Amino acid sequence: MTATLEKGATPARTGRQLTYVKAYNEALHQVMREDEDVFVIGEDVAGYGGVFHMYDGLLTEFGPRRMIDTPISEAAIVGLGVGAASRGLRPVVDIMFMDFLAVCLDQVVNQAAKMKFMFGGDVRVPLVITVASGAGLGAGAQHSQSLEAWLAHTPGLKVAMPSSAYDAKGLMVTAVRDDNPVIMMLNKKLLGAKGDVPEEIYAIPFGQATTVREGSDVTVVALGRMAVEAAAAAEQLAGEGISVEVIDPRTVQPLDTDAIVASARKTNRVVVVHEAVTFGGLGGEIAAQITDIAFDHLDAPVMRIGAPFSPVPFSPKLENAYVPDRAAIAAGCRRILERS
Amino acid sequence: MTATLEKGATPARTGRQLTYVKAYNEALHQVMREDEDVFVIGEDVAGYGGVFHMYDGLLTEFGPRRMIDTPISEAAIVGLGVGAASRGLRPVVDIMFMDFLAVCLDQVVNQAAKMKFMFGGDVRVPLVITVASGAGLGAGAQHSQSLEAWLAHTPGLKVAMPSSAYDAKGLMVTAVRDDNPVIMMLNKKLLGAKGDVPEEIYAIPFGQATTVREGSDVTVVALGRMAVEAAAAAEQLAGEGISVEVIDPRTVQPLDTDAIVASARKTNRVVVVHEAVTFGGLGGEIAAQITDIAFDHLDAPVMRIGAPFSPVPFSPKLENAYVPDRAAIAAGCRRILERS
Amino acid sequence: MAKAGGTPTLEAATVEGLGADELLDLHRRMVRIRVFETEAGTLMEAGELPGFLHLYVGQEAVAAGAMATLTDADQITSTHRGHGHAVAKGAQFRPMFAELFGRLDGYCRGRGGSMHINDLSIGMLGANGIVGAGLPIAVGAAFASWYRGDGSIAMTFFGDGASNIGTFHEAANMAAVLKLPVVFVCENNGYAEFTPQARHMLLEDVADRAASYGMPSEVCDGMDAVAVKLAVARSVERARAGDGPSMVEAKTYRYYDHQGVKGLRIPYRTQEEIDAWKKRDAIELLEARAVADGVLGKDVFEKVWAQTRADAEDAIAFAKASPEPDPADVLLNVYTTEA
Amino acid sequence: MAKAGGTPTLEAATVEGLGADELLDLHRRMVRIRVFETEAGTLMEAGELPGFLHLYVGQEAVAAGAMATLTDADQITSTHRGHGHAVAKGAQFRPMFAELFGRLDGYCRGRGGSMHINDLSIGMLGANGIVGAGLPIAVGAAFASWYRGDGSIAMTFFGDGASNIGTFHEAANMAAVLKLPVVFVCENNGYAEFTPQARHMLLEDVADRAASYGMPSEVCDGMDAVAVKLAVARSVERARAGDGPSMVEAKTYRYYDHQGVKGLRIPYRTQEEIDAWKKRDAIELLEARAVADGVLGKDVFEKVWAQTRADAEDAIAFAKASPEPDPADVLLNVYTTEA
Ligand SMILES: Cc1ncc(C[n+]2csc(CCOP(=O)(O)OP(=O)(O)O)c2C)c(N)n1
Ligand SMILES: Cc1ncc(C[n+]2csc(CCOP(=O)(O)OP(=O)(O)O)c2C)c(N)n1
Ligand SMILES: [Mg+2]
Ligand SMILES: [Mg+2]
Repeated sequence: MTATLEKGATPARTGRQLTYVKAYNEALHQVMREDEDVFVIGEDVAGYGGVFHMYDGLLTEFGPRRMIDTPISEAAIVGLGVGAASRGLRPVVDIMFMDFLAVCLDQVVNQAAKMKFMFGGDVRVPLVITVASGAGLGAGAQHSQSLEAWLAHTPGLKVAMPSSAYDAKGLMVTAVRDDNPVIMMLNKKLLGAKGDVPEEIYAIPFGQATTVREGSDVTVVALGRMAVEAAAAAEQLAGEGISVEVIDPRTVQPLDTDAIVASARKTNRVVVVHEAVTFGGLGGEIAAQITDIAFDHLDAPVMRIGAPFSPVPFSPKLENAYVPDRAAIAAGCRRILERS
Repeated sequence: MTATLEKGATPARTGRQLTYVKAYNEALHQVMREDEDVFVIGEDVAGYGGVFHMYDGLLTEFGPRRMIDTPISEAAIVGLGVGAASRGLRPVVDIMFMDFLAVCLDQVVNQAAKMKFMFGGDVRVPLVITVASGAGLGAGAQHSQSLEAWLAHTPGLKVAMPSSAYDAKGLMVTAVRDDNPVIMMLNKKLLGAKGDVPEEIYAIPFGQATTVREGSDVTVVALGRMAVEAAAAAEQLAGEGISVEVIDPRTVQPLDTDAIVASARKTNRVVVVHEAVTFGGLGGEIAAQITDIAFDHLDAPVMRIGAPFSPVPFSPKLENAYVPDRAAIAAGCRRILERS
Repeated sequence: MAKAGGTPTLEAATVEGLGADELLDLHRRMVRIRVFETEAGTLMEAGELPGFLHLYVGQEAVAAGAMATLTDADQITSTHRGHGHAVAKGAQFRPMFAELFGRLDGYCRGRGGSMHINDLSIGMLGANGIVGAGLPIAVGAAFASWYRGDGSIAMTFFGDGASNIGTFHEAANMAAVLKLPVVFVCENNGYAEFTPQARHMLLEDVADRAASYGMPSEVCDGMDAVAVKLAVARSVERARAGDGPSMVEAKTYRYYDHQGVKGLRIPYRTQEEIDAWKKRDAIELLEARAVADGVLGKDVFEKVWAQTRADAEDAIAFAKASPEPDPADVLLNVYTTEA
Repeated sequence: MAKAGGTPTLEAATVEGLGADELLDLHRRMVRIRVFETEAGTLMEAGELPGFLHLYVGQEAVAAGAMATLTDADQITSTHRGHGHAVAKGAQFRPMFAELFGRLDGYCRGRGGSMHINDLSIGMLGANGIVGAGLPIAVGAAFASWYRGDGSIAMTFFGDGASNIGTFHEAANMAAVLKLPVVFVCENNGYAEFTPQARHMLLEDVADRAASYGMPSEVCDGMDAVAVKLAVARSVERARAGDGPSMVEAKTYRYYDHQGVKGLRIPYRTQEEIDAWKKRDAIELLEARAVADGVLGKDVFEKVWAQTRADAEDAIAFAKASPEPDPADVLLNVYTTEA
């Protein structure tokens, strides 16, 4: 019934199409069926099904004991999750927009993340915190951020960034079964994107990158939705005779350094791309790791593509220019090839 | 009366010795004298003078209108600062331990940092948030963090990390006069460290690194207290015939990329060191910038030295091993020289 | 008193104690909100506006009544549902609509959008996308008033749902302890998004929470602009007199969905409930009462409507013609660069 | 009733309704705290302990009385001043002292220190270095009790100062709305660090804040372990009966400084005030009353003291002999690796 993908295994695609949000939702249906200790809590997750439809149908199947609406109290919501998890339940806490983590970050980074370590090991905190991240919807500076860099910098947390419906399901299954606090970052612009999603329950191991596309001239390491853009850029560049390998780390904590470095060694040129602002983003971490390990293989410095150093602007015109896209990635690939 | 140091200027040392915390305190005395709009607010800052003595004597001189004790309400304290700053006052908000930013981060990153941008420019937020950062005092996982990476990744904020009494004063003067929100990170282990501090008021410009020591074999870019450790390591390595240049960026946002890259071009080898955990720390950012700009000058990949990927441990034995020190920096320098 | 989220049982609006000028002022503020919001809703439905839109229609009496007690020197902070506050405080239609379209002539030069409209020249310290975040900022604005002793005060608006978040508690206590001139105005529309009040708190009156801070409070009819103005005026007076903060709760209702115009999914409210509240529409109530009492004539009100509609039409045309911001300028205003 | 931070005016301790066993149990818990903390203070003064130390001496009646109503299945969350809660809940001296020294046999294997002592086997979910952070975690523990229907409950301790932070408000409201079996115990010692209560809130009783959540509450004499036990027991009963959360405020006093033993700086409290509270020392009160009432003899108490001192001596020796953690193991327990 339950498949956990082995490292490097190619997951079975069945042709069954589901949206990203439905895939996440199906994962929850399935893990809640298999484990009575899983429950979902957050603002408007039960009666309304979540503002992004993430929780549709769950109240009907699992009832109000396992699907809980709360007051607007993010710190207490996460704190409740921490307390319940420390007692062996497996809470899925919904914090709606990723930006709202700022009102409850203490419970995430000082409590959930550190509890096991500070306690000397005698506790498990199997907590999933789901947030909707990313720009591109005209939601403005306080509803559009990609803050994975804060979380991946926090020992004790794991951070998943699915870029496809397939991954949204498989990573969510793993997240819920994991005995550590996991931040599940769903990209708002991908919610309606359809993809191949097997009906059976399956788990995608954390720390296992996926090669979205093989190539030989340049590697693009792309986080979250940027994997989709990178794949499109690769497609376009193929027409120009440039062969691009696209690597999606799937989780940024843990990070599959091996897979990234292996690709770097193969292509000798790497572009790292994420939605977050470049300065202080994980592009720096990934670039530094690659450079440290594969310095002699690099024909050019690792290139980083991210957002410029400003809050996310509202105007669609500005926002479109702000968020990296396939054109920016393709341009980056061309540039790095010229440079080396 | 007021000196603002020009880029590259060597500040006049007078031989007057002051501790780091007294230097910070003196800056406040002086800026509060010069500007009636400056006030200080936080928990136990007035009557008690701050748990680290940062505010000693200010209540006596400036009275309870300008020195305000508050309830334990960090979000409201920062929020009050944002509101007062948006009306033209110049609040200095004390948040005690840097770790506590997690309980009020929304006001810092979603309000103070973004307000000007979101508002279309029509506001200034001249707010200083002072925090005590760093490990080494057995204060445990929730009272020892160095979280500059979160803040430097947030457009709209500036982040200062003084490593000496001289800088504590000069950077604080600049922080208070700056029309943007500034995070002033005082290192707890340096509070009692004495250094040369001129009596007159002086301002150290943000984004201007200082060369703590000149050298030719390897550059160490060291943040905050690590500059002190790096200088000690350099001293030791000099005895071994290794010439180390130590660069202290002083502010990590803005970052003096020019100075760092210039040194990298000169020595061809760079070690970046900070107290924060390596993964996702600013070491990645700095390494990526150097590599991007000075790739062809590097004889070895930029080496990063930071804390291992765990919360700060309590036991002094573990904590000492956890925080990078002069020995680790010296070892790193030797290693990078061997490698290249 | 109206039960939030339930059937309104309030008496008819009063016009007592207010002169014709004051009534007309309240009316004008309400109509401007209603027209602005209705037009914005129409534009959104037509797919012309990017982003989110939290409309204020139904709650006009609160913003109008409250803002009628303030001057431009007084500061307000607002919420995600901020258009009503901005309009009532005196914001102009042109830059407001331009901002909704994300244009250069918008209040935020297209950078902010609906949730960040602000106008410092009239003391509007901004809408806010983070629930509860405006409360401590208003306390800070009040601190500046106190610090300067300039006689101005601050006012902060927040919903029933926002009264459950930590910043509400911290801001209220801080203001009380420091005795700052700030008025906390709770707009209780009975819902936090799709969750009815009874499921997010156990008290009927948010105002009762003021007791935790030793703060005076009162509840008023949020469909009656006169009642709101009178209640808020008492709090404003206390603030101006140096007697510290107060809380006013206005029982009100939003006609449209939490976001946008029409709810697309589960009916979390009954049509019956909506209709019952609409029967006590704030604008209609005020008009009917003023006419019945012979204070103002129908024609005066008609003129307000006509003028406001014309203003909106003009402003929408202006907004549509306003240029888009230039992507080359994306780093503009991240920092204040020179003093 | 005692005025926090002021002169205590409480009546003498009562022993009514409690049998000799129960009194002895309270006494033993209090003495264990007193001895543990006094020894810890001595060690700190001697420079033998790293880090911070927030001592519980003076407040023993609260932890003892409250914990006497719980079983090991019940969960508590604590604060920066957590030793008293741990000891009263049944934590052992050896791993506690070992933790203060940062040794491998400590409750946190030397990783946590004073502010993170925990013992899940007895339902002690940890001290906490972040003011207010334990409150929602206790609500989560209570949620687990409710979810499982196992009859257990949760209890959270917090100070007067902590009642001003957002998580207090959010946790209390959440517990009330979800009707969870949790008891909120406020230890009002009149100060938040060096700030007296009157300067951090305007109410005299923190317990009055429970009204904001529709939560029952009561105030009790925090120098009287019997009074605390009886008051907390009423709340515990409500929680176990499925009647939701309650709040109990105990008026108490800390004898030592906020951190460490002796305040080094400004005298934020008068010697007079300290002396007045010490006259109503919880342990002395209980002993005197029990002896006067003929319930227990002096010799019984003496034995407790002697035994406890011996335990502490043993534990300190054990702790000093415990190995230091190995720096090679620094990454241990950052994550749970295998199921
Ligand atoms: C911190 C935070 N949590 C959640 C949200 C999402 N959200 C936006 S409005 C809203 C409901 C607010 O309810 P209320 O305060 O009653 O205001 P109303 O919408 O009724 O005007 C929620 C939950 C948010 N913007 N910020
Ligand atoms: C969020 C946060 N803010 C501030 C502090 C610093 N601090 C530690 S204890 C304390 C005072 C707590 O007062 P109270 O809740 O009354 O507990 P008491 O110390 O009196 O037992 C403060 C301000 C902290 N640890 N966490
Ligand atoms: Mg509402
Ligand atoms: Mg206290």
